[in-house]
Amino acid sequence: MFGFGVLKGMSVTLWNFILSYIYPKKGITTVQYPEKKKEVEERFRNFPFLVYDGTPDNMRCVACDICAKECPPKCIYIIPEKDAQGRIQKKPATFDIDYAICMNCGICEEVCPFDAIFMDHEYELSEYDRLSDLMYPKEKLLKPVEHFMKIRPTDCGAIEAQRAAKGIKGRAAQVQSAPAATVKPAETQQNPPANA
Amino acid sequence: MEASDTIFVAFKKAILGFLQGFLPDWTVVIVSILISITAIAIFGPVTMMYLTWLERKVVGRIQNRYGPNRVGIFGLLQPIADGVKMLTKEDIVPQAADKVTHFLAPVIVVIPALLVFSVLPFGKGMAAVNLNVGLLFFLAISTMSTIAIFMGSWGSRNKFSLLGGMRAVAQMVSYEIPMVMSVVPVILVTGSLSTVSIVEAQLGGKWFVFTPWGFFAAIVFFLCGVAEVNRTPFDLPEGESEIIAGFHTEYSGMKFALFYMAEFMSAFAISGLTATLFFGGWDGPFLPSWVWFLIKAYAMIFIMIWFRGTLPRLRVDQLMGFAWKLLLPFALLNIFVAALWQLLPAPKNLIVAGAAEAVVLVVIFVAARKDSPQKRTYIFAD
Amino acid sequence: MDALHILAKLGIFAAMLVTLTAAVMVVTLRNIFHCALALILVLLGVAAAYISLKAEFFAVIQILLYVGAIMTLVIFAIMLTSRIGDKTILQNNRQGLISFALLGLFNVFFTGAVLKTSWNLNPAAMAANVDAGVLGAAFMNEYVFPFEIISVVLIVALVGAIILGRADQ
Amino acid sequence: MSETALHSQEPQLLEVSIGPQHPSTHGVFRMNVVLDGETIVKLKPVMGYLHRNHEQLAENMSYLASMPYTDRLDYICSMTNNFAYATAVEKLAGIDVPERAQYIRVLMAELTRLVNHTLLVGFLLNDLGAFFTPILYAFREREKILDFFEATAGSRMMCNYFRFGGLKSDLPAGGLEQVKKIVNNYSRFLDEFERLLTNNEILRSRCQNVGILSKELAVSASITGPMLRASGVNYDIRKVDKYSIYDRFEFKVPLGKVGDVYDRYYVRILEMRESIKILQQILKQMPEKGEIISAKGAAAGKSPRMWKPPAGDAYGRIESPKGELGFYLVSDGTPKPYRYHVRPPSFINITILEDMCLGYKVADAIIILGSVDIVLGEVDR
Repeated sequence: MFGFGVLKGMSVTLWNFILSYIYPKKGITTVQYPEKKKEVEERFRNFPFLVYDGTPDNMRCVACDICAKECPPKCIYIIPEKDAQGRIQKKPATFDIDYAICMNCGICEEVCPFDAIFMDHEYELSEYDRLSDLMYPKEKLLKPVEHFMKIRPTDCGAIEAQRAAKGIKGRAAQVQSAPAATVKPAETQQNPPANA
Repeated sequence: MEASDTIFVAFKKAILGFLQGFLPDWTVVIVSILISITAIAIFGPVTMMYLTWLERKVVGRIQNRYGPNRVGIFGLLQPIADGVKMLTKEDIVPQAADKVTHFLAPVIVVIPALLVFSVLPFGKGMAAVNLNVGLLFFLAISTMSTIAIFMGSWGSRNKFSLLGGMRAVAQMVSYEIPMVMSVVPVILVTGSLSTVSIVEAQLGGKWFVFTPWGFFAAIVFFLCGVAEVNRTPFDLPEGESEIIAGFHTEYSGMKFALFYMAEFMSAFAISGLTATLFFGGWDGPFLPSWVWFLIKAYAMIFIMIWFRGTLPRLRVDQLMGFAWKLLLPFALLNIFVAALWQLLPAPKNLIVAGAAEAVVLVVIFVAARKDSPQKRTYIFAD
Repeated sequence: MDALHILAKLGIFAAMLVTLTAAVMVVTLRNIFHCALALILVLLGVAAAYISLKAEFFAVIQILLYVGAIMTLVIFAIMLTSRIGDKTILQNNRQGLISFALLGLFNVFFTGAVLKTSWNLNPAAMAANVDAGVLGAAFMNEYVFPFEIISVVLIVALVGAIILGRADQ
Repeated sequence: MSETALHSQEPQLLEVSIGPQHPSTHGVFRMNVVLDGETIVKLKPVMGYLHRNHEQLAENMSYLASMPYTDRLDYICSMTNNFAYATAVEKLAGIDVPERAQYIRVLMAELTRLVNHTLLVGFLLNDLGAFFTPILYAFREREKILDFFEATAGSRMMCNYFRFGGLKSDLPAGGLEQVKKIVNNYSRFLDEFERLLTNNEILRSRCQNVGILSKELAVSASITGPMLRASGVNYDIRKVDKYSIYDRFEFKVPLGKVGDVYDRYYVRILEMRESIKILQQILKQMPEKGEIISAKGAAAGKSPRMWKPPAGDAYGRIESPKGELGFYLVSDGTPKPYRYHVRPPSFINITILEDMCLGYKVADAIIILGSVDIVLGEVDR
């Protein structure tokens, strides 16, 4: 009747109050952020990064510009490298991702035929200036495969197994085995690289 | 036990004795008054600061989180940090505001909140002033905050604060009467208005809350006290979700802190008074007297914070209905039961008063049944 | 001890001075809301006067009833009359001279009467019977009849107010 | 000083604008309210502060590219937005969805319903004045579900998990155990929530007979979702369309009688209990193995820029926690949709706010708005 519903409600809050003291594991849900960090799930996706095998200059990306075209908010900007004679090379000279615009949706990772771009787990990226500091150039984007293996073991394992099965070796191996001019890496047959 | 009980009184006597030596005696009288004033002037704001801390901690724990724990060990320095923040915040006065009233409101709202402490008996012989109309003084001074709140809301020329002001005045006026009525049985039994003699009447564990009429009078008085202080579930004048911050929407910086301080100090005063009237003030077995008073006052404060962490807010007309249709008749009937209790000799009065109280409860519940919300049924279609 | 008395006297004079200035402000301030606040100050001054005459019970009743209830309703009334609160109306008019003359006349009679009557002031007697309990007993014994009539009048006023309020429901 | 004293002869009407900068309008939403004392005489909702031109954007991007944007429509239940968009495109292009993907889709939709209704009850109590306690209990439970979303889809709120013809990826290794744990102790949380709220006299007196929505008005204003069912109309798209595999689960549809704020609150609590029943049935019937995306779906996802659905139009709709969420797509054979339109339940449910609020007090208008359960991302698109 009048007042008992209120008392029942108050008993719930009192129970939570006592629970937070006698059994903090269940009663307290706060994670003390700077000291203890809540570990992220394996498939957690934050901003993308570029993968390279071994040394940074033999990165997997071949500047095919598919991810730039597929990216919904258009935050990737690629200019392929040109060699002495002005011919287009299979490496990006500049590869900028504007982290301020990227909404970490993961579409670039899906559509990249060369397994060159993946979503990172790093989320402490706050900067002072939004325009210049958040525009990540190629150097800041490049990370070794080991880093990818460390943060996403199952996905990376599956992709590495796939690459090994298809016999795709890292860029270093490719360059020695075939003349630099017209390299026809196996994986680009299905869609011709429509570079700009 | 005796020494620790009147430690503060002895401390004051020591100072006076020391001053007696070289000061003319009329200055010693003034000094003794000044000592009590400074004691209250320090105790008031300090309780306010640590009540804000206690509230954030308790409500935090109710909501499965810690509450402030970064500034100082258990967040104990948080109130000081808040104070500094309030001081450094810019003090904006709206351009259309009525400058005089806008400035005076926070000043006048703090005066009653502090004056009211002078009557509370903190411990044996530790009531600052033993007025023989102490209780009435408390009730009279606490009505003055209504006017200050209204000045604040009227002066800031803002529609939301106007709504808040109207609600505040309507609420305070209509909760003043049940509050006074619920105190009448206590005066009837002790025969005196002075808070100190009320506590003396309850010495030795004979607290009024154990008597049939006292228990319900305590509930009514506490509810009216919560309404008087504008705290949940009666915090309509500053209903955050409806009218932003009600009467203190246009205040920022130290002026807002003064409103905040007045609210918390009068919350402590009301809990102190409830403890004095119904829970035997500083009467308690082992601990020194003033410790008992603080325990009881903080118990009342815990209940107020517990209300705040649980209950939603009443609407304006329900608030009025609750006061006029439920609390006031209940308090009036309670006076008769108390008279009955006072009249009859010791053993019989408990039974008779208990029966009378039961009848009163049934009458009130039946009367309130009509407009109390009913249960709902739902059908499950597929 | 006389120093204390002088101080007390000074305090009382200061309180009375404040009350008088507040009274003058009530009639001269332009914003009507400020006048209401000045009126509250006057009533508090009267309470201070009661305290200085050691009649605490009256002082507290004065604050509780006048300042707490009546002035709140006066402010409510000001606020509800449409748009009157923030208008500043000129308080004075041309009949200042005549009113001062009449006032002077009235003062002459008033001070004359005050000076002539012999107040049998002996503080001991006065301080004795001002306690609340004595007052309560007096209400119930010698003055029970006027007490009942007043309560009837109040009940009638209350019922009238409710009917008026409900009229345009 | 009762309310009637305020009705002096010429009522002093107070024009107040509640929002967009207001603590309880669930985002940037404004109500121009004309008050007589505290009672509402006129109310005009003003929206559009969060308009992001979603539909025009979608018409200049490929079909898959606007999938992450659908997360941001109703940012509390992103999974159901993806579900509705995926259903619409599958209907347009005639893509089939494999068995296990259907089960996971319904699993995600029902979990989002739990999240949305728990949050709604929390925010409604916040508007009523309960100082953040119910909302923080709601958040505590929501965290567990969001952790599961992060483990499967990669992000807590912006999941972007559905693809045309199935899903982006399968459940992670410990996924099913996580769901079992959530579903098993969710009903215990609901009992605690009900003990705190349902019989609370203050909540009851504040919410009963406030903001009554009659059946006829609800149907004529094409209201959908729990608001409609609280007024007693039995219309739940899961039962009407029987889309996806909802016909395999047996669950009830709770209906209210009076259609006031209290009914809308309690119907949502009962719906949560029904969702738990569905989730338990899913956990029992879900096939262990099975492909996650159909062949045609995979082809569409290979290079979204090139994928051209057949010309024509389609309207796919699902029962999102707020009502009937529909996507109307017109394709002219090019990779970009010719016309892309979203039928947002929040926007349509908010149109009759004035009819529900007239005659009530300011405090009631706030909780009526709260009970309608709008999310400004969906209202303004």
